[in-house]
Amino acid sequence: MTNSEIHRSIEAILMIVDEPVTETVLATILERPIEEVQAALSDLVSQYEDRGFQLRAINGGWRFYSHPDESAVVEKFVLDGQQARLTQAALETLAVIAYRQPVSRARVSAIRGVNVEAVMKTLINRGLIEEAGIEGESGATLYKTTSYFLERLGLNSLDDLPALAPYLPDLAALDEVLDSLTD
Amino acid sequence: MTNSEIHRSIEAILMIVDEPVTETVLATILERPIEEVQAALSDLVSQYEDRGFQLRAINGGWRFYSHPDESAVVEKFVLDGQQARLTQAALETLAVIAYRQPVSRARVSAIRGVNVEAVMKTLINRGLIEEAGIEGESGATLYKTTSYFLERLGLNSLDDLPALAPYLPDLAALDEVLDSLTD
Amino acid sequence: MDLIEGNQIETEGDGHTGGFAVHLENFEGPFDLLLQLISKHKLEVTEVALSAVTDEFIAYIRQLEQSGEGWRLDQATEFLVVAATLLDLKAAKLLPSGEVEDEADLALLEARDLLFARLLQYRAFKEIAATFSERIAATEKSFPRVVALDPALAALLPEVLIGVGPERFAAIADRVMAPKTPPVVPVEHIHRPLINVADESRKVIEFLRSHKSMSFRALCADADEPMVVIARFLALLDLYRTGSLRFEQVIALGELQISWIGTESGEVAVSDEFDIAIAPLEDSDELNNEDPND
Repeated sequence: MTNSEIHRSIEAILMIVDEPVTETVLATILERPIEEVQAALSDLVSQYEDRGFQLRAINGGWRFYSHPDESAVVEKFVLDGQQARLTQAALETLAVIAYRQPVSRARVSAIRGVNVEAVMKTLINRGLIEEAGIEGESGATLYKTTSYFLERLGLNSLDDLPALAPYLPDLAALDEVLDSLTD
Repeated sequence: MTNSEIHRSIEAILMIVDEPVTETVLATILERPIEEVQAALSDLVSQYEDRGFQLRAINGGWRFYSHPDESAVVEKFVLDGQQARLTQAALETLAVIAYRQPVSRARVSAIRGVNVEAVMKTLINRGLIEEAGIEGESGATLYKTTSYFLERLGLNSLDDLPALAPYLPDLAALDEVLDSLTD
Repeated sequence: MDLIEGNQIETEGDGHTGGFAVHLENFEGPFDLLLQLISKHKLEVTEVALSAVTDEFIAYIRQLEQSGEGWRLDQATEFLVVAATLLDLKAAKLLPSGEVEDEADLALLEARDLLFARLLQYRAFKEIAATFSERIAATEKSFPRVVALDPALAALLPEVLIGVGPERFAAIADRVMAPKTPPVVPVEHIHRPLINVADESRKVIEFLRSHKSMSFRALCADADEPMVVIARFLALLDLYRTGSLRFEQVIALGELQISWIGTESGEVAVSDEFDIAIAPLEDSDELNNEDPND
């Protein structure tokens, strides 16, 4: 096990934080190039493979998590309120917004083929989506996913969303023409 | 390294707790004899010898801490980083306490929908909230904001806190019904 | 029919819809399979009798109802979405190409292909939604380390920066303390009291006879729920059919003006075709199934 100074420093810092820490902050504090910090973090991730905890990057920052395998035992300690499950309609609407953001409600409705107003309100209410400005021509409100969305899905960034491509070749071009048909 | 199931479970639990956990509690949760838990803890202590964190027993309870050797870098992180600023979680928790005081931790937790233990301790350690007696029936400790909080927010008294918009409980439900009709 | 056999295994592998099968002249099999064939260009959508598919689906739902299984809401919803897509698809295929403004777009992609794509798009998001659900479940199994700032370290810190002013602080409190409404399927409409079109017809006749001419808005001014508005609209259509009134609408979506040209008094035959014998439930569903344009 090669646990050099930079590894130890990162471990020590991440042990005292209450929210994720970015690679940039770590690099600044440790006065090391960001590449070195990234390499050390990825070393640590593999060093912990066999442990009851993990180091994970979610929403752009790193912190310690309990290992998913130990959820049963950890849940005995965590008395958080059960998070309500999302309905199928909410999940599908969320999926469309995640991949088409920023996107207007009308657009989401057109893709889903049903009125999505109530579902989108629920998603806003649950902190999973938020307003993202106004569409130029139509004046329609646009929506995007929040950082809480990334947290809930355990994603580091939107780039980590599974690719839609295998299902939908050449979608961007199709969308525009589809819109012209549904107008 | 022999990292058996009991080791992993202990690591997972201790990684997510803020308060030290006693051997007895661990033994109960894991349904193992206390001797086994003690042996596992002492294994872990030696496994971490080379790391930036430690497992230490303080007042009869076990908890992860940063390694004392790394105190310089940890202090630098706290002073240098964004730590002077309140995190989003801290800000939201403080807002609930400010408008619901005196209030118990359980109540704040219920409103926020997450465990607020660590965040509330941070707020205490930063001098923004303090204890305010005991709730009659439940015996739970109540909390209120401090005069330092008012000072930092630039207010003379709690009466100067802006009033919250009156909440209309039936509005959201009504909206959903209306939405369902326009489908 | 050989096409269908070729795809049978795939469908069974999917195994989620299962229930509803269609029986058409040129196709017989599960609804899901019909979609697959169309999306794989193995069946021409214009050759599918959608009305027949719809009739079969309604029959299927009725059969479920009678068998005591009750409504399969998931299947009904999925059917509606897919049927709407098929209808769009078919419409675009049948309509003259003048409907699309940009000829270049059409040259690029046939309308048919576009709508296949739309169908695929819907299905793709449906599949992705399943992965979302898995990811959320997986994330919930891990818990983050969240620890309080050590008092010793807190003592080192300079003044706290709250970072927001009082107004913003209040807005945060507002947002955080707003009750979180769990996602629910509104069911209020299921228990809506029966609205009787025949009764509403009588009220409409009475109104129009006394006012001679009035706007639809005024006619529905006292309606306390949307079903009353719908019932009165149906009543108007029915009275129009009997030649008792005249509609006037100057601009599209503008005010709808109704003038009474029927008899001044006496009984006007009121249709009860929209109403059903009093049944405990599903009254509004029955009403929706009626086509007022017939």
